[in-house]
Amino acid sequence: MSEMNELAAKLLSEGTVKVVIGYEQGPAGVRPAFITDPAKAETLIFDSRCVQNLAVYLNPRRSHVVTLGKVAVIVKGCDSKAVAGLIREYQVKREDIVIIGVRCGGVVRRADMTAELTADTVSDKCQDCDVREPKFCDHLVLPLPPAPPITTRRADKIAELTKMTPDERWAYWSEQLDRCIRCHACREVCPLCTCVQCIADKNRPQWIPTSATLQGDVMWQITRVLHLAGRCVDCQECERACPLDIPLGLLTRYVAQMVEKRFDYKASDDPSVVAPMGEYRTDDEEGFIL
Amino acid sequence: MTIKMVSHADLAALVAELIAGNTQVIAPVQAKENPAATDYKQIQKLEDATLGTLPRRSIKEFLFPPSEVFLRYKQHKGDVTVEEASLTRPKQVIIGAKPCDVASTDILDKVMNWDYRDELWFARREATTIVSLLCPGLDNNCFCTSVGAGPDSTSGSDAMLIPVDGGYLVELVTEKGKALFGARAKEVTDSKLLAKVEELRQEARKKVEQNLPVVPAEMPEWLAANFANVYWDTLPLRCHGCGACTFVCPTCHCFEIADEREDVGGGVRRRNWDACQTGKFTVHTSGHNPRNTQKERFRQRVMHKFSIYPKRFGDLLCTGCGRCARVCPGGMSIQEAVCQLMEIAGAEPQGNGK
Amino acid sequence: MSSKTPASGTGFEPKIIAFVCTWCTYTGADLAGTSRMQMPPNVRVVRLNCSSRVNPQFVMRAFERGADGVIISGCHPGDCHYSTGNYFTRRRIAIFSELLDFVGVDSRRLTMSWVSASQGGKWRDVVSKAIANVKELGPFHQFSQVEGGEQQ
Amino acid sequence: MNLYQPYLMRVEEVIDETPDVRTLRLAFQDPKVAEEFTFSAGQFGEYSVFGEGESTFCVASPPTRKGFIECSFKMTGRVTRALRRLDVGDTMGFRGPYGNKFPLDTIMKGKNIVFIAGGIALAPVRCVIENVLDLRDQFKDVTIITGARSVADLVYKYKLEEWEKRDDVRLVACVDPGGETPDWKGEIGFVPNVVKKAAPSPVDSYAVICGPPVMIKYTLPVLSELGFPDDHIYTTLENRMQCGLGKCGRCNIGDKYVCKDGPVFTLTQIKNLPPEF
Repeated sequence: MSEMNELAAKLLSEGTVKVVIGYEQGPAGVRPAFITDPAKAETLIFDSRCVQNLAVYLNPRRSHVVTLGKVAVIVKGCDSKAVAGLIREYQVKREDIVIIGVRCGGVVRRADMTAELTADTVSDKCQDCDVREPKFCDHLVLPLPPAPPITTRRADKIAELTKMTPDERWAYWSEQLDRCIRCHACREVCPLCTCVQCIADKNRPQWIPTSATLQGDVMWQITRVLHLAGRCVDCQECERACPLDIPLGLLTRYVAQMVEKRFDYKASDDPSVVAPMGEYRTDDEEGFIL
Repeated sequence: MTIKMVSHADLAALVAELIAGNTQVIAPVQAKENPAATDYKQIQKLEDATLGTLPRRSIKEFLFPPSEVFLRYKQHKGDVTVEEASLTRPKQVIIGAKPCDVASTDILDKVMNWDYRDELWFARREATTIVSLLCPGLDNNCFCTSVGAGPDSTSGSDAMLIPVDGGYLVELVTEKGKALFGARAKEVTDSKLLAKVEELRQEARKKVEQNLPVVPAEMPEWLAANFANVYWDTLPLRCHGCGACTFVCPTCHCFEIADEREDVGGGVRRRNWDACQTGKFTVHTSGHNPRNTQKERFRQRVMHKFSIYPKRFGDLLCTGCGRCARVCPGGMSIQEAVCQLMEIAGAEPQGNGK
Repeated sequence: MSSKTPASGTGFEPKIIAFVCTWCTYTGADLAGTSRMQMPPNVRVVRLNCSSRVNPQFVMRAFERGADGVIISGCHPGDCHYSTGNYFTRRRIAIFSELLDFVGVDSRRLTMSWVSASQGGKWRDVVSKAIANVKELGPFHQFSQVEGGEQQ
Repeated sequence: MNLYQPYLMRVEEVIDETPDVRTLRLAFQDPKVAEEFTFSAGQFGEYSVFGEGESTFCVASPPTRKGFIECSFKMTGRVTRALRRLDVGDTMGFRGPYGNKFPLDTIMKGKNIVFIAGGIALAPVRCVIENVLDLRDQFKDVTIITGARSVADLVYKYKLEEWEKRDDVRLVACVDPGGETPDWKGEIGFVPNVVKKAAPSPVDSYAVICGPPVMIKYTLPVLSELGFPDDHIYTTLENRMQCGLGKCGRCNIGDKYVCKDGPVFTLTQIKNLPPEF
C-alpha cells in the first residue's frame, strides 16, 4: 500500500471525508473510482494512465456526487488548477473538500493505453506543464517520477496552422468540425463548464442550433472555447472525451496562448488570482482597434 | 444458406460498376487524423476501404442521419407553404459493415414500424443494400454473442463476406444480396473452403463468448422488478452524462425535432439525434424533470436496452458492439453493468420504486 | 442560402453589420448623416446600449445569415457611459477575433473601432475601411454551410 | 405524406382565457382533411409554429363538434410564446391525433361521471365534458369540480357559465383562498377540500382528474376516502414528448410510452409505474 492508499483509508475511517475520488483499474484501462469504504482504499492506484481530471466531479452540476457528502479528491498538478478554478468561481467551497495532490510524471493520452510514456503516447498537456508537484493541496503524496518525454506534436500543429492562410485553416477546421455529432461530451467532461443551463441547451433564443450541421458545430465549438478563455486549465479532457477525435485541444490551447500573450495570464492554481476576462487594464493592447 | 465465392478483383469491379451507376458505396475508411480509427464513408474505389475495422460511428447514420430534414417551409406574413422531405433516396450499398452494426437494422425496424410506419427510415432502408463482413472478434469490449447477435450473425445483412485466400466467400442472405452479386458470385469449387468457414465462425464466436455470458431471457422482467435496486445508486457515479455512448450506439434511436430558421421567411424542421443521458432530454417546461440525476438517466439507458425494448419488441436493444465502453470518458461499461446485474439477478427483487 | 456575386467581379457589394453603442458611435454615425457625409450604403447598423453588449454569438449569427463583415464600435476607453464596459469589450473581442482567425475567418472581416459622438468623420472612415477590406476578401460563405450531417 | 408532416391549420379565433392562457380555434386548410379528421376525447396532438418548433397539447374541443379543433396553452416556452404571437388568419401546423382515449363509449357509458380539474388542466377535461354533454343521454349524473388560483386564472369562464345554467350538470367552481373577487359566487378553497365538501357519490361513478401534480397528489386520497376505487379514477400524464408516435423515446415511464399507452391512465395503472413522472 502506498501512502496515497493509506491516506485515503485514514481520511475515510476518521470520518474526515465520506468519499475519496481517485483512480482504479477498470475493465478497460484506468477509470475514476469513488471509495466510500476505508477497506476498499487499497484499490486506488496512480500511474501514468491516470489521465482523467477528477476535479470535474466537484462541479456542482454533478448532483449525484454532491449528495455523497464531503469529498477528498486526488489531483495532479493540472487538475489542481481546475479545483482552484472552481473555488475561484464560487462553485465549490475550499473548506468542503480535501485535496490530495499527487506528484506526476506525465500521463498518456488515453486511459486505456499502456502505462509506458513515450514521445508518442504522452499527453499533449504534459508538455506545457508547470505544476508536476501540486502546490494547491492539503496533502501531497507519492514520490516525483522522472519528467515526461518531450514531444512537440501540439506546438508543431499550432505552428503549422498559424502559418496557413485563413482559407486553408477553414478547410482544416471545417473538415474536423464536420465530424461533430453534437454529443456535447466536450462540455460534460470539462471541469469548468459549470453553467446550470448551457447556452447550447437554451432555446429562447436558440443561439446554437441543435442540428449536427457544420453551422451548428462551428457555432458550438467557438462558443465553448470562448467561454473557456482565461478559464481553461489545459487538462485536455475535451479532446480526450471526443468520440470522433476532433482536436479540440488545439482550440483551447491556442486561446490560452493568446490570453497569455495579451493579458499575461496563465492558468493558475491560486484561487485568489482573478481570471483575465473578468478584469481589465486601462492599458490593454489595442492595436487591432481602429 | 447460399454460399458462393467472389474474387477480390470481382468485388472491386462490382464496386466500380455500382459507383458508375450512381450508387453510393459506403465502407470503413481510415480517418485522416487518426490512422488507428476508421469511419464509414463514401468510397470511390474498393482500395479506399479499410475492411475489417470497427468504425467510430455505426452504420445507423446512413439510415437515420444525425440531422434529417422533415420539411422546409416558406413564410410570408401569416401564410406558410411547406415542402415535404422527399422519400426517394439515392441507392446506397454498405460494404464491410460489422455484423454488430448491421444487426441493429432489424432491431430498429420494429420501433420504426410500431403502429406508425416511419417512411423516412424505411425509404432509406429500402434504398440500402448491406454487405457485412465476418468479424473475427475485436477485443474484450465485444459482447455481441451475449445479446443475440454474433460476429458471424447475418441478421440485417443482405449478404456477408467471409475473407478466404484469394477473395471472399459470400453468404447470400436476401434476394437483394443475390441481385447485388449476380453472376459475380461463383459456385464454390473447393469443399474444404466451406469447412474452413465453419471453423472461422466458431473461432470468432468463441473469442467473443469469453467476454460475457449470454444475457438470460428473464433479464427484462427482472430489471423491471428491480427499478429501485440499490445497485443503481452506486453504478453511475463516474458517468459524466455526456451521451457519447448513445451517439455512437448502433441501436440508440432517440431524437428530437427542431425548427431552425435559415433565412428571413424560411426555414427547416429537422430531427436530430438526442441522448437520454442529458438532463434536457426529459425536462418539462415547468422545470420539473422526471429523470433529474445521472442515476435515473443511466438506469433509463440500461432499462431501455435490456427491459423496455425487449418487453415491447422482443429484441434486446443492444448488439454488443462495445462502442459505448470504448468512447466513455468516465470509464463506464454497459457490459460490466449487465454482468453485475446478472450476478445480482439471482437475489431478491427490490421493487419498482413504489 | 443567399446568392452572391463572386469576389472577382466589380459587382460585389458586401453586406456589413455594425453593432454600435448608442451613446458614442450611434450618435457619431448620426452626426455623419446630419453632416451629409457621403458613405457607401453597405452597412446595416444595430444599436445596442454598450459595445460590451456584443455577444460573440451576435457576430457569428450575422456571418451565418449572410453578412460579409462585421463592425463593432463603442466609446473610447475611459468614455464608456457605463464606466468600464468597453474595457471588457476590448479584452473579449481581442480573443474572439484571434479565435475566429485561427478557425479560418480572416480577421479583417471583423472591424473594431472606437468612435465618439463627435467623430462623424471617423465613422465614415471606419465604414470605408471595413468595406474596402471585405471587398478585397470577397463574399463570406463559410458559416452558412450546412453540409456534413445533413443528407438531403 | 410522411409521419412528421403536419396538417396546415388556419387560426380562426383567438380567445384570451386568462392573462397567460390563450385558446386558439383552428380550422384545417385542406377541406378534405377537415372532412375526414376524427379523434377521441383524451387524445393529443403536436402543434407547431414554423421556425419555432412543436409543442404537445391535448385537443380541448370535443370530437363531437366537427370541422375545427381548439387548443389552450399557457405561455411558458419558446413554442407557446410563438403561438401567442399568431393572429386570426395565420397558418400553423398540427399533427395528430395521438395517444389513447377516455373509454367514454365502453367502460364509462351509462355511469355517473365526476370531473375534477385544476388550472389550465380544465382544457383536457373540457374535451371530455363537452363530449359527455353532447351525448348527455348516454350518461347519468355529471359533476364538474374545477378550481384555479384566482378568479382571473379560471379558464373557459364562458363555458363555466354555460354549464352552470344547465340543470343536468352539477358545477362546483372554486378558487384558492385569497384568489376570490368581491363578486365571486363560487367556492373558496383548495380543490382537495372542495372535493371533500362536494362529496360526489362513488356509486356507479368514474372520476376524471387533471391538474398540477400537487393538486393530484392531495386529491387522490380524498377520492379514495370517498370510496372511489383506483380503477375508477382516470387521469392523464404529461411527460415531455416530441414525436407523439412512440419513436423518439423520451416519454416512457418504465415500459409504458405515455404517447402511445397514454396519456390516459387509471390510478391502478399509475400505481404500477415506476416513479418517473
